[in-house]
Amino acid sequence: MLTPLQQILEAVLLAAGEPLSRARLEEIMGEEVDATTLDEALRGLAASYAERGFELVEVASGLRLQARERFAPWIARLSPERPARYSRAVLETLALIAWKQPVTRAEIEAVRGVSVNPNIMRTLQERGWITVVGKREGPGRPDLWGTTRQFLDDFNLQSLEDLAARVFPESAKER
Amino acid sequence: MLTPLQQILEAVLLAAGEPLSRARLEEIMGEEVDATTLDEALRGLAASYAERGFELVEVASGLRLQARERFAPWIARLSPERPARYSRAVLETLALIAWKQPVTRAEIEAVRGVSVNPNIMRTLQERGWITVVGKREGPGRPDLWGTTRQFLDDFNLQSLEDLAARVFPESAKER
Amino acid sequence: MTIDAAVQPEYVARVGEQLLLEFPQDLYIPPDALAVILESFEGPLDLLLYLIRKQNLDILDIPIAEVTHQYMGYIELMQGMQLELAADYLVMAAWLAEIKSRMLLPRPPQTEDENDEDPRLALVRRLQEYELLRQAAERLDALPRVDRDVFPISVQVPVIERRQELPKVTLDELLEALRTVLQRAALVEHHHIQREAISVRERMSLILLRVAEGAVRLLDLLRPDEGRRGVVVSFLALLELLKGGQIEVERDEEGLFLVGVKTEAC
Repeated sequence: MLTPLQQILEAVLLAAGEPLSRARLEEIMGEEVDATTLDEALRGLAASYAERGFELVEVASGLRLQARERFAPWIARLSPERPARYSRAVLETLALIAWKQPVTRAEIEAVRGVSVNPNIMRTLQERGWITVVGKREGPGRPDLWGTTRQFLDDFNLQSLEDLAARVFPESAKER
Repeated sequence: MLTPLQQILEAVLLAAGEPLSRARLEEIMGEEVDATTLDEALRGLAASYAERGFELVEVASGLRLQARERFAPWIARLSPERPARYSRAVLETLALIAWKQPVTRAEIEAVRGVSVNPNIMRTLQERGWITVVGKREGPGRPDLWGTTRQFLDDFNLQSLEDLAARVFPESAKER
Repeated sequence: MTIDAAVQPEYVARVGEQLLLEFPQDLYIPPDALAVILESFEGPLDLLLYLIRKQNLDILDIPIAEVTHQYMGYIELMQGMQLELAADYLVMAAWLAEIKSRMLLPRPPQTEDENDEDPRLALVRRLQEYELLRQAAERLDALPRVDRDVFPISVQVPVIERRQELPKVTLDELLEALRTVLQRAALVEHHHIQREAISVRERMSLILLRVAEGAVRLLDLLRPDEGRRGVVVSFLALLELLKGGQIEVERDEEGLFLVGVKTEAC
């Protein structure tokens, strides 16, 4: 059975429809709710979803309620358009930016051994997964690319360390 | 405890974010689920929300999950234009204007012992609680400030005498 | 961009209805399949890795002559088909040829010298790094992804007034502020006097507001319907304002008292 605080948290998280940070939740709950209380309430809330169709996850931007992965086939029937599949070129470029960021396009090309189609960069940028984070000093001052928080959120990741551990565990040790 | 069918229904309804008709739900669930089964599952699902932050309701276009109305105050704080709180300086300035009106800013500053930020006056004026009622004779002819009828209304006061009675309740009994 | 070898690993290419399960050993490839096959490689490193893996060769000890031979076979085929070959494939071909020729040179006895390392080493490093990248891309694609595997959920929100909400202040908060500020100013003495004074002060503001719009007859300001107390309060307020020089009183043509805003002394 949920406490009143947990019910409020649930309603707020569901109404938000986007990740909410702990700080934001504390702010919304008001002064009586401190970090420890919030933490405990969230843990209980997460546990209460064990038998339900959704779950509480923590991603880079905060806490989010999401439908469980195993129900994706039914949820997919809700919308006629199928989710985008990305080519190897797109995925490799994205993985490389995530891995070596901040990185220039030339550096991406050096690792992949092929030139990077500008469409790939545009696709990733429009998706909100990569962004220009600066410029490399030197001739031409090329753009430096990095991944966004949205990228972490969309791939169910909490942080870049989390990403490293799951996606390039071999190289994580070197860094 | 939810049945697998109920978990799927829950996930689908939550992911849809809009009302889904029974016909639509039947379609999504596939052939094994007929109207009676669906109906029963939905009833059980609705009951399972008794202690939760949201509920299952049936509206004209179908079934939808919505946050319980009693949590609206917290949900309202999600919106970015969520009101801030007025600072002490704002409240004290307002109280002083009510007490000493018609009063100039310099006079308020004399009592509070600190300078009054023009933003404070603007905030209170925009809120409709204070207004310029005249000008003080003398050098610079500074504005004289007073409280408005709106101020009385917003604080549920009949007159400022009410305010005095509330500040000094002992003296109110004597009358 | 449509062929996703990571997701469809079971065949190399599709030619019409026929699936090519592996590359023909003799390197003969049906002409219309070649373009498809080439597209399924993400460049020369990918092709090279494929050739090495295909034959269970050790990436750390690549038989450079053989691999070069096979690689060139593909390149020649593609050139023969007049496919527009990405320059990257030719650059790799040149590099392989260079490594091969350096391998043929007798190695000097002093091998510790950095410049005399195995000519294949740079290639091995790039292949290894690319291999890591390939795996990373696959793992990334396998992560549960929003809108493909997991779906952020939301519920309808009860009707909330979305108009610009202003900070709420309770009367208690205001009273608290008033007490604090009065205490600080040591103005709390003489409660009664203060209580009377606040009514007068309130009335002062109201009178100022009224006369600001134009002169008002005194009798209109002292309204009997407010009761004796109201009239007294108004009168005291008028006296206060006169004393402070905020208003002035004149007689009009009919000899009635007219209250107006004090005009600037010229």
